[in-house]
Amino acid sequence: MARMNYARASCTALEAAMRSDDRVVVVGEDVGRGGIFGQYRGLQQAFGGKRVIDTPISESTILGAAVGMALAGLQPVVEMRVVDFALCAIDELVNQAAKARYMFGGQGRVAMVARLPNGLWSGSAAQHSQSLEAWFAHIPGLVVVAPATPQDNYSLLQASLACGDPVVYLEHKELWGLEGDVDPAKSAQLGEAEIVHPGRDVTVVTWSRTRHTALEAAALTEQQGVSIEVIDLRTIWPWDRDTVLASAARTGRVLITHEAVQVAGFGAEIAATLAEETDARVRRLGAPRIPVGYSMPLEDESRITPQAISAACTKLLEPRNARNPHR
Amino acid sequence: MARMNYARASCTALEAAMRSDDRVVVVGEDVGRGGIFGQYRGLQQAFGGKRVIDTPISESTILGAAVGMALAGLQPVVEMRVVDFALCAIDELVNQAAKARYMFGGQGRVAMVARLPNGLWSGSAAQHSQSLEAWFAHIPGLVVVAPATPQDNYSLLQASLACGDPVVYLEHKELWGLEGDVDPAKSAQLGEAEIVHPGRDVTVVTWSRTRHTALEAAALTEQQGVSIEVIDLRTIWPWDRDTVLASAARTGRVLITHEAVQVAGFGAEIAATLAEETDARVRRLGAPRIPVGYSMPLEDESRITPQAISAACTKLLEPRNARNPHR
Amino acid sequence: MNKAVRDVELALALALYRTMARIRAFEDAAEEASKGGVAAFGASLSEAKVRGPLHLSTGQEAVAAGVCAHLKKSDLLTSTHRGHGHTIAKGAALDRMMCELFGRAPGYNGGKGGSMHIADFSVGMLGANGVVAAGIPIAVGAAHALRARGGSDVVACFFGDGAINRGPFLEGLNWAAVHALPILFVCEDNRWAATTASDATTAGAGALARAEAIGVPGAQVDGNDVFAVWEAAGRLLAEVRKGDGPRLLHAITYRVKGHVSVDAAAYRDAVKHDKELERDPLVIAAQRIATRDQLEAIGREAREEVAAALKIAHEAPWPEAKAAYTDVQDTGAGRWRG
Amino acid sequence: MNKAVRDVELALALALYRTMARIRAFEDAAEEASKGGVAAFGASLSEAKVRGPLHLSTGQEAVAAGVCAHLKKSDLLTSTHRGHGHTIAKGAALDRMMCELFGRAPGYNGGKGGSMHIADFSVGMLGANGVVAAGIPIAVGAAHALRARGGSDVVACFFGDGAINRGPFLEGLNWAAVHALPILFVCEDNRWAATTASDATTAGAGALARAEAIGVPGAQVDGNDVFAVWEAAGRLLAEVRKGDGPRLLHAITYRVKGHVSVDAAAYRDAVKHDKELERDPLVIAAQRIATRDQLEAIGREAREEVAAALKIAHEAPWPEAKAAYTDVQDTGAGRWRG
Ligand SMILES: Cc1ncc(C[n+]2csc(CCOP(=O)(O)OP(=O)(O)O)c2C)c(N)n1
Ligand SMILES: Cc1ncc(C[n+]2csc(CCOP(=O)(O)OP(=O)(O)O)c2C)c(N)n1
Ligand SMILES: [Mg+2]
Ligand SMILES: [Mg+2]
Repeated sequence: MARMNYARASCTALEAAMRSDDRVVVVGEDVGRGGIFGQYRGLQQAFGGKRVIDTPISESTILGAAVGMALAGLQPVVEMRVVDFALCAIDELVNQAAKARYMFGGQGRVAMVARLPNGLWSGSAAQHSQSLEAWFAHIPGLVVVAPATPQDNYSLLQASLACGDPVVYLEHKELWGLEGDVDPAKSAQLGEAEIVHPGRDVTVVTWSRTRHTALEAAALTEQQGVSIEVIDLRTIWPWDRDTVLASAARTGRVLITHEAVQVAGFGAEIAATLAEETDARVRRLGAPRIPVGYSMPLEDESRITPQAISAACTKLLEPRNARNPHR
Repeated sequence: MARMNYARASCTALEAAMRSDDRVVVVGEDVGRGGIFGQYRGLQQAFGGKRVIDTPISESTILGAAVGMALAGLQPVVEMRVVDFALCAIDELVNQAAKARYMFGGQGRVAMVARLPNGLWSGSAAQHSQSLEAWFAHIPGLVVVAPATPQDNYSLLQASLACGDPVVYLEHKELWGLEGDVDPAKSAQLGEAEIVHPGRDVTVVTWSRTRHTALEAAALTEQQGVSIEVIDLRTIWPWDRDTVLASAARTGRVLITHEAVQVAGFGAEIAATLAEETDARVRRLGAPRIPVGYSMPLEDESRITPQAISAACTKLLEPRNARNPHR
Repeated sequence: MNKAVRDVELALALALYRTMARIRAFEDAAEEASKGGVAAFGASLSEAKVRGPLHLSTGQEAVAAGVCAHLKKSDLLTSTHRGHGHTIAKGAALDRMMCELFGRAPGYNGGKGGSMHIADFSVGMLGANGVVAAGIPIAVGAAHALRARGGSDVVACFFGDGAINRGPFLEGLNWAAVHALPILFVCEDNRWAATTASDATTAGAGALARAEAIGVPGAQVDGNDVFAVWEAAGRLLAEVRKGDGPRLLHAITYRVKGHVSVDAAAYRDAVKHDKELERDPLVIAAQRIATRDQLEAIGREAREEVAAALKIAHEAPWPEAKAAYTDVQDTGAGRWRG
Repeated sequence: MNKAVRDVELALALALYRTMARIRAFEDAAEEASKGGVAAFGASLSEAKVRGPLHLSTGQEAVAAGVCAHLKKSDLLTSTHRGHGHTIAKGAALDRMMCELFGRAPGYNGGKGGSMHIADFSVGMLGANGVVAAGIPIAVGAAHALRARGGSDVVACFFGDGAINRGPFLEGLNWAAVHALPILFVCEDNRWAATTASDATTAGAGALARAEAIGVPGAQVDGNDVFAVWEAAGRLLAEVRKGDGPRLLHAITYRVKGHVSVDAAAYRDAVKHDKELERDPLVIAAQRIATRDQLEAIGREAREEVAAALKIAHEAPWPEAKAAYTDVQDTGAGRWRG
């Protein structure tokens, strides 16, 4: 057990994987200097420039090359800096990485972990603040992972490297400095959620940074005598239906909250599933469908706050006919 | 009123727009020869190569140039051939076209219609058969339109050209030859659905090609004494909540069906909204989360059939406790 | 030149001719089987055996044959939407290819890919691709993998003249040069991109000039002369194998058919087109090989091989519907609708 | 040279110097106001006035000044993440720029964009961009629009040395050449791309060689010598205005600061770095302008102007929260959560 931050945790997992498996390589911009968030610190010194590969600013080719590496036997970890720049490599991710195994009838497969830091990045405006997990969940072939703690960033990165599928690995742009205990022996299963705060009245399903916001909300609601159960999905695809449905059966009320835009966000998938399969009352809380603004008062409109989560939970507890559609 | 096919209808709308407004230009591959589906036939002859602009195979620049054209006062109609190739221009569509007006504080705006033929294209396999409307609905700034008939392809293209926003215009890859009456005087409102078959028992919400499949399903269920109401959304964003919610209030049961992959498809957004705001029973029918296969028996697994729609409707009519979660 | 050398040369010439003849026979048969098979270009979908867009490499056989004659099984290859010739020249079996085009279970991809995704990983053919230029970055990555495993294996990366206007051309060549990767880039310049003549959308002096400016030297060659292709590719590949870094071969050829099999290509000038047809690479090669009987025998054998492949494909079983759910992903397998 | 000519030349030299001095003063002030303002590079977010990544063009002033001196208001300009210099040189007001960096309502973008999206459409400055090379296709489209309205207006399209390895560089230059569009491409080569030296990731002979191979001629110039930039840009722009098609100016300069303001750039060799600092473009220009008093006055005025801009920005109102919901889209406005 060691105390380290979220960046260091991923670095540690990666280093272990690179030591035990020659096929693992890192590819991306600025990785030789440790990556802009320090998530590759020391790796090029340890493994050399042929395994920690500095690249030109060529996102299409970073991701496309990773597909070729994987088809020819390597296991690339792809650095995309932020999910927003991965939009320059979407053909390679969606048309190639996700589909290659299928199109070629299983002759090859694309074991890769593409790291696409996700979420609102303070003060960096619309082109650096997107949360796109719903997109990747929609694409057959892709696994989608969103760790929220140092331990998960350690364990889930290892699990992602081991799974053999193309994984869209969505670290949060602002969790890099988050400190926590990391037990290197602790493994995680892809597809397994964690109940991070048990509760009776309302289930709150969330992931990534909003896990922490929801925990703050749990403290707030507790003061009002409302007990919320916070579930961190950790894996977006495949998401942990069993844990969510079981909690929904207990509480009868579910709020899904995420930093992504609410409209057509992944919360919709969960809410839709709950509607199809349970009688629970559901509600979503995501960002408004506006680009993220630069200035603080504008940016704040796109933030999920503990207060907003708490208010949404309270609303779910109102008697049914008092429901006020949020238009 | 004239009889024409879906391709010709869009061509006619475009020709009228180009005649009445000098700022409208067409930009894309092979447009000079009429486009690969004939949807630009005759336009270069009529308006010359400076307004119907043949381009290199440079998707990023086709869409990126359209942003520049729009910011500098033109109104481009962008040809992307199929939505699948637009994946080579996603940065330009999502980071630039959708956000430019906002990021620049309204100093400029991007009036453009990007034509991205959507849907399953028989025999052309995984990289040519995607339906990605959910992606675009998730992106602030974008309008998303999906016409299903020649009349709508005429009227909605006109409305899209007039709206001044960046429109992702999703014609269906296999509707080009569909014949129908087109009344050039008939206008359409973006955001207005059409009830294409009134019914009592189940509301079926759909769009694009599946409109026609749902109508076939309506005939099937009618034989079984089940009356379904088919709603063609026509505009995916903003979708017509009022019409859908009103119908749901009448029938109490809603099936949302679309050609896109079900998981995180736009059906999830509608189902989630219904769950939040109504007591209707909801169910979705989309494609399985697999790439589209080439061979007929494989491809068929990704098709939505009238039989499947009809079966899903019947299921919604079963007593509540008989519900069998479709895992 | 002594007899032994001449025999070797003749054997080589015949081998090149045989590869071309097999490609030609395959393409002719595929074309026939595709009639009415694509829902575009005005044609409607029918009961064609080969469905969907079928891109024929008829007339471009010399490029595939001349380049691939230098490749070992352990070398890798990435291709385009027009990939049958490369696949055959790299060593794939015609019957399993034809099965794939027919969408049958014994096809290389189990019917999942069809013509546009034809692949035979067992001979190092890493796949055709439905996205123009998408094979370039994939080749770059494959070359990293070859380097990691050591040895002198190379990647041959084919793309069309239209592809040199897409970003991955620049990005991939620059990257390959920066890392001195073992790749032979082959620009198969048939002078058309779908319905548009490439010169109308391509500025500057062309593929080779662009490559040189990005630090990738190479050669330009008559792509309808299989011996010229063979010679130039051999020279460049020797440099690549030595570790000198990437090279580009710019092979000028001609797209004999329409863009897809059902495209009549009425947008081309008929007179010019007929003139181009006179430069059939098989005819050009035949003129320089003395033994006419042998050539005829090779042609006959190729057609027989294709006929046998067709028969196999006709009779081969369809994939079962449940095969649609394999090869997707392991994590979350079974979760197809939620 | 008679006195009238010398007076004109002096006036021009002083004008160029003034532009550079204003840029320098602005960047220095922005840097100061940004301390602690980005949650990356190890720094954590604080109460900095300028939040988020701030890319300073300190040391690169001669490129912006020398090129933009030839531009009219009706000419257009696209820029990069490092866009303050271009914006100032194109004629934007420092106070409204500073307000934007401070996220205040009177900022050019109403606080919606900040440094990375600084723009002033009223002077033809179509925006900085957070995506490397993304301004290139936008410039191409803007040039089509200029051509459609007639006249001799042009687009100046700035990008960095890192951008020439992204696809849009190839695509945009080829397109511009094919359509003979009125664009001056300016590669502002500061030899670094974030923490990576560009020559380590760039093959071949560089931006100009690549451009020439794509059919875009141009010139290479010492980008720290404002007179050299001015002369070369003037020559190339004259050709562009005449309708000769696009041109590229490759200006070699140096990134004096870190990649973003809070980046200490410890990855650079200190000795080499210090050597580069000796080539300050303001000092180089000053050495060639005799009138030291005037230069000092210009520098003082610039700093005063920036001080005034800072004061305005400090006191300017924040945008109201509801402004977050304007300028999104007209169709479906109000439908923010479903
Ligand atoms: C990115 C992308 N854009 C457009 C297409 C449609 N398309 C398929 S083949 C083709 C022409 C390609 O020309 P070229 O590269 O010269 O290859 P050729 O067909 O001549 O072999 C086009 C435009 C595509 N498949 N991918
Ligand atoms: C497509 C894309 N990839 C990566 C980044 C991150 N990034 C921002 S600036 C930069 C370096 C750009 O170098 P250059 O083009 O030389 O411009 P400079 O910063 O030197 O002015 C990088 C990698 C980005 N903004 N966009
Ligand atoms: Mg071609
Ligand atoms: Mg630079």
